[in-house]
Amino acid sequence: MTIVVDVASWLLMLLGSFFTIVGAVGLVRMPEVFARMHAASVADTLGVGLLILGMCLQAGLTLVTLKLLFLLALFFFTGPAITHALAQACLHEGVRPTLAEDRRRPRDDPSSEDRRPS
Amino acid sequence: MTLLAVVTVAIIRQRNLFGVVILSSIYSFLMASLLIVLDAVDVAMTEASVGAGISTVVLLATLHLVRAREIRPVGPRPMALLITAGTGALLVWGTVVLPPFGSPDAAIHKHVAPRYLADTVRETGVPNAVTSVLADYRGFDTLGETTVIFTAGIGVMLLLRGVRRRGREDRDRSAS
Amino acid sequence: MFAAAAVAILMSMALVIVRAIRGPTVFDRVLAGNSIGTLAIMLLAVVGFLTGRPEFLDVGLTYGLLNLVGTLAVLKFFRHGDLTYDAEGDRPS
Amino acid sequence: MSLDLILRIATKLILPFIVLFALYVQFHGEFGPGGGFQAGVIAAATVVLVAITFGLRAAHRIAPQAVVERMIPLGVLIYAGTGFAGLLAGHNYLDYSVLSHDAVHGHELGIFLVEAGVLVTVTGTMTAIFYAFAERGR
Amino acid sequence: MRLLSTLAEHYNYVVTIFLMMAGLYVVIARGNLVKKLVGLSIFQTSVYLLYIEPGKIVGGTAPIIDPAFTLYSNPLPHVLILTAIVVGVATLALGLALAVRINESYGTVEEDEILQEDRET
Repeated sequence: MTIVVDVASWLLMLLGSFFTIVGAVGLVRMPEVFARMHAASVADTLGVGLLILGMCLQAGLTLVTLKLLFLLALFFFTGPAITHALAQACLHEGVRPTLAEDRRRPRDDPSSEDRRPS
Repeated sequence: MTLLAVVTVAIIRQRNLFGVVILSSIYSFLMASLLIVLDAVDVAMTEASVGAGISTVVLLATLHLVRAREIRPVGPRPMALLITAGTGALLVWGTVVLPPFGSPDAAIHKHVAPRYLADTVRETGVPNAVTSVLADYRGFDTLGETTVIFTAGIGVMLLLRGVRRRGREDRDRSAS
Repeated sequence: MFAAAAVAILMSMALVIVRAIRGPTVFDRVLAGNSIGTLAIMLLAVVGFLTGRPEFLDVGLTYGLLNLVGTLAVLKFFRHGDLTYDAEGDRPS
Repeated sequence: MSLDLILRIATKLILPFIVLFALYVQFHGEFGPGGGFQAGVIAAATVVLVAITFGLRAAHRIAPQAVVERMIPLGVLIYAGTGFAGLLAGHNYLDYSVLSHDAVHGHELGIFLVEAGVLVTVTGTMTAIFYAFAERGR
Repeated sequence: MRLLSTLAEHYNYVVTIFLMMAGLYVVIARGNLVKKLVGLSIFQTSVYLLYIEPGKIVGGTAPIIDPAFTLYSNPLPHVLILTAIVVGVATLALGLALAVRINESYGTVEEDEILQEDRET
């Protein structure tokens, strides 16, 4: 029984690590802010969620599990809220998402200049 | 090993600090993770809460108040660089005689710390040695700390809640 | 297993820091900062399990909450140019 | 302003947990990481969160300026007063042994009181600093 | 060769000192007062690190007494640094308040401009 739980938690944690790395790679490789947000949310929800579930299985039924679940709930509430606020702030600042049809045109990339607080 | 990796990450980040306040909050998070690895959980908690929460908010509020657009580009100052490098070299030279990292028989572990660790549960009933040393064995320090916080609060309130935006006009008036 | 997860988290941290340094917009940095906070929490949890003392997750919760406060403060600042912009005006609520 | 809806709902959802967590950090500080200072910062972060999502007015409603300002000296007084209790009983300043019938409980109680003092001061100061900076900007 | 191995043994100290010097450089070389304060806080953080590092024992655990563990890291530096962090945030807040006031009376937070204005009057 413990073997099963161990293997399950290892699998979950491996998957979580994988998604975390994928999210981070996406954060570096994606072309502009909104796509990066999308990539980061993978790491934020899937990676973190799987890692926390794996750790829950390792911890058993203790206070630690409760704290981990709190952490998970916190991420599930705040992650989308922050991403939403970030996207809104971007739009408010005038950073537009680069759409597929924009890409065909020669692009004057508005997101390449460094925007500072004004 | 983990420690070294985190430290290296901290350096990479550190070199490019000279730009934005946000990076300082990232820096604070990294430092807090490093402190966790170094077993200083209380300190890490404080560092994270101060660096990521309060400092960021206060720095942002200040940026709003001073309306600093962009820091003008400043070339590297050779003199400052020289002084810094010299001081750094001296300090590195000084650390050579320190005991190697993590050895349990360094001088620092020989004096009062074992007593705190051995007696804290028996004398105070508090298992967290940091709390017991902070509030009990070294209560005077913490009283001083509280007083410092008190003074800082009073100082900020005195500086910022007084009469507003008077200096400039006053000086202009007296000049004309 | 925890070591592998820790290494993975460290690698992603390094990648995210690359993004934080390269910019190009402020929002990229905010995003990277938020991700760093998340990864720091996960690193903390994993290291806690690694050293056999997983009861230090309180610190992680603290990070999470303050990460939220910090990031929201930054975003609010950029959106309204004011930290405490009150959208409702003086309407009682 | 309806654009802020998601933020507001999310904030409302997690606010009670933050306050609960601050109290947990405060009272659990003797057994795990945490203590007066950390709890104070978290409590102040609650006020800051309210201020940045609901506006400064709402923050003033839950933590009025006058209360915050009185909290700063109150915490120092709690701390120093705990010290004087030892002095009055003929021991050294900040000697907690006299606070209860036996020394260990006295120390526990003393640490608790001192941490409470630190909590009150830190919450008050951080909130006051934030208010001072925020109000300056108007 | 011996020097190199010593340096490797003290790698963490070297890194800490590098951080410290970076903070010092910011404080010396940058004119903006807010930037100077950020540099000061970096310097402070590296000082915390310098204090905490000797307290760590390899194989030790956090100084919260638990019957399952026998080897703890040194709690004393943690306590000192806890106090130092509190003092640090107090300093930061006070310094920023001063910067705001300076900005209000001089209209700038750049050091050279402030000095120039002082010379003019």
